[in-house]
Amino acid sequence: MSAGDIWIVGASMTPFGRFADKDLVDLAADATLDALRDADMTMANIGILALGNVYEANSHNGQRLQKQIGQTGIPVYNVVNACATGASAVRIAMLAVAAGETEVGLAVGVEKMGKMGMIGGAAAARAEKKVYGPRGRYGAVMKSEGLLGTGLMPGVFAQAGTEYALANGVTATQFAKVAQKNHAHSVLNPLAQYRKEFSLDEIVSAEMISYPNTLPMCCPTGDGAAAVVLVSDQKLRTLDPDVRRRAVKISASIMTSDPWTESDQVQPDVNTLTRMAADAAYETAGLGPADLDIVELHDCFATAELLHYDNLRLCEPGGAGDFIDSGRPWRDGDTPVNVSGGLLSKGHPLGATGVANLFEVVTHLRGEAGDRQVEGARVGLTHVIGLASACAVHILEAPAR
Amino acid sequence: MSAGDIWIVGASMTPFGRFADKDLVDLAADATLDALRDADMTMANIGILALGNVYEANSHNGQRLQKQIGQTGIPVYNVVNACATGASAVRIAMLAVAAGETEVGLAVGVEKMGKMGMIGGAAAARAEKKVYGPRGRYGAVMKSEGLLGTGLMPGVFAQAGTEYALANGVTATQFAKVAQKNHAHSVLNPLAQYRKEFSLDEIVSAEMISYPNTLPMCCPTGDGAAAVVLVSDQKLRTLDPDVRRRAVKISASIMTSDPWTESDQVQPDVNTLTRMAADAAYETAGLGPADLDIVELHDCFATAELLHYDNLRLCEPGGAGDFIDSGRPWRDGDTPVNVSGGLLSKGHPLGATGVANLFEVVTHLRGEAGDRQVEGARVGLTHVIGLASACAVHILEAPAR
Amino acid sequence: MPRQIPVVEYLALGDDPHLTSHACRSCGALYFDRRNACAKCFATDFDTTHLANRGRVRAFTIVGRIKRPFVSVVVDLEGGGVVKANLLGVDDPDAITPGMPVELATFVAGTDDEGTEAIAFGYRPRSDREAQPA
Amino acid sequence: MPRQIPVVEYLALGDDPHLTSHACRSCGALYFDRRNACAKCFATDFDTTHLANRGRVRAFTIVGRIKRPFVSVVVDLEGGGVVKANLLGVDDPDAITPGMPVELATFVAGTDDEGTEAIAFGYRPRSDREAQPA
Ligand SMILES: [Zn+2]
Ligand SMILES: [Zn+2]
Repeated sequence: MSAGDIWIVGASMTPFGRFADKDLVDLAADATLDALRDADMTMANIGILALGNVYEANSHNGQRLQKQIGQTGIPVYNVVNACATGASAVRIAMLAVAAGETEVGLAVGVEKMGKMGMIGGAAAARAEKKVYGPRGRYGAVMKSEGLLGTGLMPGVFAQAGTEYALANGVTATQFAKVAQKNHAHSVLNPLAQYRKEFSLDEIVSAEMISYPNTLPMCCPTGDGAAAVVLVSDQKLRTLDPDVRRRAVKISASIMTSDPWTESDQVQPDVNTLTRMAADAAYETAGLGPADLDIVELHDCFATAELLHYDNLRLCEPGGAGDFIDSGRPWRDGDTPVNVSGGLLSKGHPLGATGVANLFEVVTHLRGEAGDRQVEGARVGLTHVIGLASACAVHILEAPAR
Repeated sequence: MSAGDIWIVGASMTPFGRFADKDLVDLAADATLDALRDADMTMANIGILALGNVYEANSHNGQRLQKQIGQTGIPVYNVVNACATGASAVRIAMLAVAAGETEVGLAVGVEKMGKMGMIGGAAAARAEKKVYGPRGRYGAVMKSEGLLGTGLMPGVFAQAGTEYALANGVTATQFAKVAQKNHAHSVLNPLAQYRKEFSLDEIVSAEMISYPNTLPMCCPTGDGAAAVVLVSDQKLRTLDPDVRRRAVKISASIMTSDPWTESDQVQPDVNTLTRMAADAAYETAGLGPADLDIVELHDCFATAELLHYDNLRLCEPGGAGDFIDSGRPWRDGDTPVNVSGGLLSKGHPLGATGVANLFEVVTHLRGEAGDRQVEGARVGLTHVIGLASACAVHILEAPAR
Repeated sequence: MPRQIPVVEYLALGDDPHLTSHACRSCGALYFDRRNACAKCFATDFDTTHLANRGRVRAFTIVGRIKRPFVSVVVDLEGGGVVKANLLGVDDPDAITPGMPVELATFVAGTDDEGTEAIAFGYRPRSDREAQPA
Repeated sequence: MPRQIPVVEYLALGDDPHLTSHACRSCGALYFDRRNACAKCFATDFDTTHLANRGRVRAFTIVGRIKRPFVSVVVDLEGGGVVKANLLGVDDPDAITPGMPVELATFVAGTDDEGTEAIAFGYRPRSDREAQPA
């Protein structure tokens, strides 16, 4: 990255949920206009727009958004990287600022999923073949889901969880405690899709989706958008003191993909790329896990969050089960994780997620998180991972006060 | 952009056409492996991958490609920007190099369209409504195509052409001459989808698709991929003399979107953003239209090419009709345009197009274009435009010899 | 008379069929669609404006390769506004001249299962005195 | 006996059903799918390798919310290779222990309209002496 730091001066997210009366552009426009207001800017100030969206990736939503809120001729990039889509949009806006192409970048993540059921939980319907014949890269004669194990998201993250559990002695109840925590956290977040507490017993005994994850241990689908406005050091100095005072520094922004491992050829490896990204982010920021006051990590399933305690070095190696037992990742613990309610309860409109977690941490670092505020938060980390694989880790710091 | 220049040290494209026995990843892998060979590199050298694809934009083709040719953990961005998708991938790889995140970037564009018929030429089938009710942002009760004019690509570019024709007195025959030229050029290009010459009479009297464009005045759909390897100044200095000797400098790389105009609210304005991009590119490169030895511009329809003579300042204002009559854009003219055969005859696999035009110009600037070589070419320009709107213009220069 | 409904909300029916538009209160930019903001000046307040029925052809095409070819035109309206629609009663491209004067006309585009007629609009050439190219 | 076809090309049928894999000639990395190159070392030449039928469970899940829940496992094969398949004959998660030894088994997954049987594979627990966790 070039000389100066890059700062977030505007951040916003819509409530997450199901909004039948809003189209994708309405959601994106709501978040964007609010982020611009937050930055005390208009579209006239913006030099690049990066828009992340998964399900309608080739509908050119960046340009659709411009047509509704401001056509100024700037470069627009539509980007998609599974559940890391929003974070990828942020990184592209950052790259343009770091490359000196502009001093002000806008990144927007949006998803309009409606009620699609479980994320990645349903295979596409296919016409039944009458005569077997090999197809595709595996020469498959029929669909492999359910026949040669499972490759759907709930199964992938469940198996990633049991791999860790078999190696480190984690119990199904310990996984359930993750969901208990995040649902409890969400009660304080007015932007969350669900705001309902569950007892550990309710979670353990709920419908089994993919062992060990029961229904409240799986994130819902939903609609939502989030946006951030980024500026260079140089630009920051020219802004109003009220904007500067609330600016949050991006101390590290790292993206990785899945490096070759023996097992990732049959089951995505969600650990290695997260570890690579986290380690690089800590090194770039000159900070370590002990410095974090707040963490928003990618709890698409309860098993995933537990793994990432270890991948992000929040706990001792192999000690993620003990970590959740200790209460340390609760809002009043020493390493609050997913105070927003996380994907499990705040919701997971795919394209929005990697921008919304920046909004959450920014809001705490500004001391503006209301009832859910982590008091005195100065350093925060965000993490997302999408399959097939992209991982992004950001470390943010509050400005000197 | 940061201090140093950025260079293309590897470039490749697959033949364009219809390849039933290759999947999307095969095409991308073919182009990428060949571009890496051309740069005397492997995936181990690459610090960022940007992949452009339109029709399967949310299939995470960048990561699918990595899984087939090299998983090294680097950041991957999947990008989509209609017909400017490939160029957008190139720009993202450039941004990462310019931002100093890596010294070597890889951009790949790929499309597997098969025989889809005319690009954008068919409306999606819908269930017939039994009871009229307003829907969407225009409160439409039925589909507007054919009822309130046409919004499909052939119609959009036809109307853009007649707007110019009505204002400047261009004839249907002059538009047809563009197609005559590009089909004639393609005969010399072994990578072109079609390599058949047409007489002007054959073109004018062919089936009318959207007046004034007849069938040979419209680009076909097809499959194909292209890839480029980019390096920083600093990296270039460390490379083998044989690689350095063939390196091509990116003297300008500009992307724009559609700024507000009164008419673009009902009919995409393909002119304004092209003019903005071209003017900015000339200024950045310190070069003008008279310096260009070769131009590859976005001739999705014959009418489009004629407009862009004017938009790219290749002719006098309003003089695009005279320009094609003069023979100047022919391969042996003073401003050869679409020597490759252009989209009209070389083909237009959407995601590949904006990378393939760089390959074409690079190949001429290296003096390696074989039968179709523009002798002594030193400076070239590439142009793509996608709707809804993104335009990219690159100016490339041969290294000093 | 059967119930009638316009094919798009920006077509006003009644005794004097005409197009309406959202006009930005700040800069006057015109839009036919539901808006989040003004794409020209970023303001968010709009008035509803009555557009003129007369205008001049800015661009056209004749769409072929379909059962019933049609002429599509982009029309610059008198007093402001640009609209796209079909050109009615013309099928020869050579009959379309620069700045050709046209006037709005409505027609029944279809009838639904409850007997409601969908009313569409297009433009017809006009040949009165004012219609000479400027 | 009806004609049989494996459900995937990397399952070899016959007297000794087993899995095969493409092994990179340069680095030995194993792949079940048709390859463009080696994702580990970028080489492009591959041999076909016969994989072991025995292995140990690395990971599992039980997929619910469907008509017939099934157990999916990731298995580390003896001598190298990792594969995903169903675990057969087990439905209690508590019965799955770290490094649980398993062995390949084949079964008929379906029959097409020409009577051809599609043969799939899965893994069954094994309990012989060698099977004690290492
Ligand atoms: Zn306005
Ligand atoms: Zn290898």
